[in-house]
Amino acid sequence: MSQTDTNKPNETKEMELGKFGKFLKDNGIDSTRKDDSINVETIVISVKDLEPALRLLKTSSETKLNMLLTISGVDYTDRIDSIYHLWSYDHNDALVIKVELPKQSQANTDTVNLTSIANFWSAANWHERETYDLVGIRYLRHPYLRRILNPWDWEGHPLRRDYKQLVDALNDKNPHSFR
Amino acid sequence: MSELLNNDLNSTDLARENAALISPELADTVTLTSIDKAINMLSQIVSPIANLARSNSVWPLTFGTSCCAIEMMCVGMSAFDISRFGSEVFRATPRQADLIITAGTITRKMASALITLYEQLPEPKYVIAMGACTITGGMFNDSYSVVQGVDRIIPVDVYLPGCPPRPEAILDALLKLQQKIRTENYAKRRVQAYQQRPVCYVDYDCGRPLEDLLAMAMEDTSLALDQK
Amino acid sequence: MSNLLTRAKDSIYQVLRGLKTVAVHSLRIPTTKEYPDTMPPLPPHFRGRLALNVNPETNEHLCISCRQCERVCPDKCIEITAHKSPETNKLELIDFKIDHGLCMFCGLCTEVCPTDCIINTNDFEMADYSREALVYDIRKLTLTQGESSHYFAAKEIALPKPKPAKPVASAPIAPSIAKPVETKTEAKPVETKTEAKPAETKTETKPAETKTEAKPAETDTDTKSTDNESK
Amino acid sequence: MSTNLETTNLKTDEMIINMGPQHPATHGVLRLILKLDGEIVRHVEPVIGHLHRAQEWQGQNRTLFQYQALIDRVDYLSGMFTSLAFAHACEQIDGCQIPPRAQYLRALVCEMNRISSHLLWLGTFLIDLGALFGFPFYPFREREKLLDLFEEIAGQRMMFNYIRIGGVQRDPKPSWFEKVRKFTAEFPDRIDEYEAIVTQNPIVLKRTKGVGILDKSVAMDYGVTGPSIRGSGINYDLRKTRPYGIYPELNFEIPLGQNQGDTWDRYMCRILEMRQSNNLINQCLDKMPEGEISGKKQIAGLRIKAGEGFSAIESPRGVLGCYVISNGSDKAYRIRWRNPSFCNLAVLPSLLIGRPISDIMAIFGSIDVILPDVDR
Amino acid sequence: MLANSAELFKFTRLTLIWLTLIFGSVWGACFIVGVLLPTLLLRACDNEIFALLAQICQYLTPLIAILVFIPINAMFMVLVERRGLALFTVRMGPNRVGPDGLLQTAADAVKLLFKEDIIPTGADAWLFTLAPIIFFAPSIFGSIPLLAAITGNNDLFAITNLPTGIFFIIAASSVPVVGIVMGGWASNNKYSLVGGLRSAAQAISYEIPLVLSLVTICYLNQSLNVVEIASRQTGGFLNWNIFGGGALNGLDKYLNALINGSSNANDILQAYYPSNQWILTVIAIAGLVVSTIIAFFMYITAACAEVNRIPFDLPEAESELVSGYNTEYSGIKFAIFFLAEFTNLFIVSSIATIMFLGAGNNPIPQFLIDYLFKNVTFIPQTINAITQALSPLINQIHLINPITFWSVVWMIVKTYSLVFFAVLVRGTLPRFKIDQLMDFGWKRLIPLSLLVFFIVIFAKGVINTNV
Repeated sequence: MSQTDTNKPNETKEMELGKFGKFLKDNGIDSTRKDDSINVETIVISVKDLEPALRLLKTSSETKLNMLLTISGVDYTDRIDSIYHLWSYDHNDALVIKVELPKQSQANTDTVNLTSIANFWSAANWHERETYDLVGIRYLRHPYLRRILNPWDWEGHPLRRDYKQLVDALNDKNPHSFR
Repeated sequence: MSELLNNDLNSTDLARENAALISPELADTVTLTSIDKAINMLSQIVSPIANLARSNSVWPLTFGTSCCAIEMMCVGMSAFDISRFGSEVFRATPRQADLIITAGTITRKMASALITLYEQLPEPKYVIAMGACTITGGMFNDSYSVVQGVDRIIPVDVYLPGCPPRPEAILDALLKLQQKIRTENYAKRRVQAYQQRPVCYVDYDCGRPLEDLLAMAMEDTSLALDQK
Repeated sequence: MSNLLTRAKDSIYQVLRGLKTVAVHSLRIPTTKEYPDTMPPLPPHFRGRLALNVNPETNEHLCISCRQCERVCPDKCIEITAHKSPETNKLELIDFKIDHGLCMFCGLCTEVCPTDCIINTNDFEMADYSREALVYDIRKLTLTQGESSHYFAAKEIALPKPKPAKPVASAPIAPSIAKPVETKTEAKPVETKTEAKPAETKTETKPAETKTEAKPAETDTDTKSTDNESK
Repeated sequence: MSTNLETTNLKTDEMIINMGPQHPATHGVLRLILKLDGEIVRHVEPVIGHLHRAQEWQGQNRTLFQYQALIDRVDYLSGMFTSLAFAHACEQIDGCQIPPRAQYLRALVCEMNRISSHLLWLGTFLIDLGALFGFPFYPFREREKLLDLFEEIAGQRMMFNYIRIGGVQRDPKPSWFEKVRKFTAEFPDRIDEYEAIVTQNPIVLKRTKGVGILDKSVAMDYGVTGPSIRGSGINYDLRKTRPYGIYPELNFEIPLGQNQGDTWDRYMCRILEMRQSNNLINQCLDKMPEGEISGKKQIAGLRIKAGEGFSAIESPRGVLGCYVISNGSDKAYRIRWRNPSFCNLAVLPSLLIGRPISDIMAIFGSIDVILPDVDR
Repeated sequence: MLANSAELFKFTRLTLIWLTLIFGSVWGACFIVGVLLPTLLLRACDNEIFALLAQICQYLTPLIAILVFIPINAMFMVLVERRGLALFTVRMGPNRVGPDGLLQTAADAVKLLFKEDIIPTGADAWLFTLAPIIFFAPSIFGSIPLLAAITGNNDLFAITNLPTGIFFIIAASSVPVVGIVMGGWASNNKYSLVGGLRSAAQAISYEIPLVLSLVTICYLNQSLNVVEIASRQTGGFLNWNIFGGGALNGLDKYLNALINGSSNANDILQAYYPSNQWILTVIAIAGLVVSTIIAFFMYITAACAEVNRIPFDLPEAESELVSGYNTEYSGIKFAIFFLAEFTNLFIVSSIATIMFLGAGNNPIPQFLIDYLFKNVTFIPQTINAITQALSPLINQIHLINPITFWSVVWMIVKTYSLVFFAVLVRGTLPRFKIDQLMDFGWKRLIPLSLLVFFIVIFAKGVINTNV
């Protein structure tokens, strides 16, 4: 099923830094605010800043963003975003961190690399494996980066926009059906 | 009930009946010996008794993957009570079961496990494809990871549509299966089972049919040989 | 030692309490509904087997071949074959197929149907020995007049206005074999699935020309009224 | 007792056992690769994905209207909650108003669904503990009553497709509310009955007390939510901490584990939660306003504005989140689920190491994992 | 209260029909082999060879009885379990095959015969086949000594009256575990192996309390002979071994005398419980009664563990080890395992009945009958009249004499009550963990059984000296 022609969501314009963005800036990590999500502070940070930023946000007593809800990978045809939803067990603030990873080539097999945070945040372990499996972001220094949902030797990353579905005896057109 | 029992006895003549016992290809060429006839007679006498017993004690395997498994559980519970038909003996091990109710989506990763289970069941074995997912893939009929119908990998006796089917519908399917069991020839069934194995093996590690992998490997080797 | 004794006493008491609770249950009436003997009391909105209504008063087939259900179906399990009648310039239903092996009984088709033709009946006994038997054609799908009036009453749907007497294509038509085969090739829902997904079809042209006129394009909101106006 | 087994210096050959994907205790299709020393688990690797049905992928290829009908399958025991999470996310993006009656109906059916989900958990938990034929039938009996109610309101027993973007699908009749009241009136007695059999049973106590202790810090590190973490004593329930819907208007308590967060605590949490939910149902019934039931027309071409929305709700298993990226068409650009079971299951290996085989079932049962929720 | 009377009635009817079926067929077999055949042989020709043959026929009767009894009884017990569990879980249970589901388990048995018999790859074929036989055989020869006690030492079964009967039964009951371990090992399956090993550990640890509780009773009765132990418990429940094994004998006699208005009531009491040492006597009696009751429940617990019933069904723990030691067994071999399991349950229940619950003796004490029917004389008279009228017929066929009949009836009632209790337990309790099981066996049951044994020794001494 071709997905390349689907419209990408609109890019939103940059805004002033919020509470967590300022906190990161105080600690020497640059970020830009992009409120794509409704009512939630969303920042974009660079690849190299990701690990220190998350480590800081998790452990610092000011932020206490100690709940990693999910890591999602989104394929925007030209780049892939790794999105971290951070909540807290202690307070009601939320933060969305995005890392934009440009794709090198349009081929299905191209790799996108990012640093793993599974070493200091156990919750990230399976989420990173899943994102690797489905979207194809390769998390470097992950303790056990293996496909988690699809079979271990699966080819391709299904949630890429250019993914070509495997057609064989298990899912070709049903011979019995009228379809 | 007696009508059901007599059904297959009257419908087929002796020669064809016996032919199935011998071999389908040689059916016309073989002349029946008295021993064959005796065996046939015996099978016809035994068959109704065996069928009556077998149809009334269909023990399902506890095989369930998703939503349908919950309804399969419910059908054993008080409100529907599959035990009235003698089928509440859900066996955990395939060796002691007669029936697989493929309750829930079968994915490519799960397919090899299902095939193993099917092959571990002792003959005579039956399969009820329960729910849209296992009949055709249902709502996941274009998912990359779902087997579009279990009849692509194992033979299916009764199809039970629904998503998930009501527990009563499972009882309905069970009754239809019992009817099927009653009308078949036990001896013939056993012989046939060994003759035809329409099982499509699936590789666990990459989720593709083994035939394809074999063909690819053959292609590779022939290519390599050609290059030499 | 005394601790041990009290614990032992407690344990025995609790076990006996559990045994008593279970034993008392044997005096209660079984909650089992004996299914093949008594049918379960299903609510009118139960989503069972799909079926096509006829007008309970005039026995006209209610389907107007608008293909809304075909498009909204997430599984693409509905196939409608219709052709444009040369005299009346209206669509005539030739065949209506539903693959119940594919259907997920979500009820979306019944929600979008402008004439309340396609409905979920309370029937769930669809198990069959072969895959082909689960594909129901128009003859198997169409309800009788009595059944239709039953479902119209149970689901509290307003009775449809009778069609003007002109169209001959009332009631289940005996499907001629030659026609469906021809129309099938050009009106396959599989093709619409791959080429024109509903997301883009907003602005694009519809794939099959024959269909376009029948579609009350994007005015799903008030289809019933538009439908009635068009007649 | 079990600690004796752990600390013993007697070592034997390690044996690798492959448990699952078809195993009566793995609730479906979880596969555990166990390394056993006698009966003690030394290493465990969960293999999931045997039920990966590509729900997120389906989300990109179905229209929102179609996808609504599909998402009950994400977590089939609590279909109302998956629908609710998805509807919340879409409503957040779209900004449409939900009528109060729809809000109350949502809360009502969700709490009913929570009870039915917990009841099924209770039955399967006892099956895991080995009471195969007696007790597990009782929770299912009550669950049937709930499912009959659901069937009447939504049309099916498990795949409801009831909560829609902007509201709910159907307005129930007054007689339905009466039936719900009848259920809530007798349900507390039924819970008492369960408790008489299970709660203080010495064998259950022996098998659950002190087994599978989930440490607070470990739980937080893994992002565990739901009754599993409340059993450990962390008061984290989205209905209180980040209230959604009409929960601020309702009066209820969050039951917490009394001990150190073992299997028994998690069991007790769920039992108490059922009582609270029963209470909540009654409150919803009392406060049920009249009016519209949907703020958005349910049409085939249903579409929402462009934007991103993340919403999370408290499902029976924990925080169920849905992240929707919309580009303004009638399909979502990307849908991402945050499933409680997926996160809770990740903590399983750390609980199992050093325990005997029999504890696997007790611990695995107590964190209440639904495999489609893990694999999607 | 009895809202479910319809189902209970059906259940009772089913039970009665099955019991008639079982004991009718067993009686028929016994009559043919033990009475008819010898009579015919002797009539045919009156020489020594035929006399010998007739003798052999009579000697074979117990074996025939057991071989007929075991399969039918196992079928019935499975049905009782399934129907019983259905009762406890507010549903119907098997009720479609035959009237009231009478033939459900028969259908299961026939089906299992027709299933494919698989020997898995890599399995040790010989051991794999041998295991079910070894598991099943002890239940045949182990139950033989029980027959004499069950039938009230009928002439035909007198041959099974072993002087060391209980010893033989205990020896036989420890053999099946070899079959389980063998099957578990031979299956080439890790679950089976774990199940087999668990079973071995369990059997060894629960053998000891089981034997000790039986030894207690043997000591109380000063006998290893089951018939003698049974015959010592005549005359109402106060004489049962579960209530002190004769400690309450005096009370029984005293009450008897009191009701009948005989003058020597106090003398009897004095003779049994002399008033000069009454504190010691009361303590001894209390100790005896309490410890025998404890011994009974210990026996039940240990027996449950021996026959792998819930809550001790670890060897086949369905939710842990798939199906434990019989994971790889199918068809007829599995049927044998199934059969033996239920037969074992029946055997341990009947041992409990014989050793603790007064065997085939009437549980209603004589004084109670006297008290109740003091003024109503016609009921006992009618019973006596009927018995006397039938006695020539009964004596003619040599098999059913009143003693045997009533003995068997009471045995059935008591044994199947215990079986039904086991079903109730199965419906309620979850399973132990293996370490807790060991713990419970070694740290609780064995010390307790030793304690009970010593209490019985001392208390028995006290009472003995005083009578």
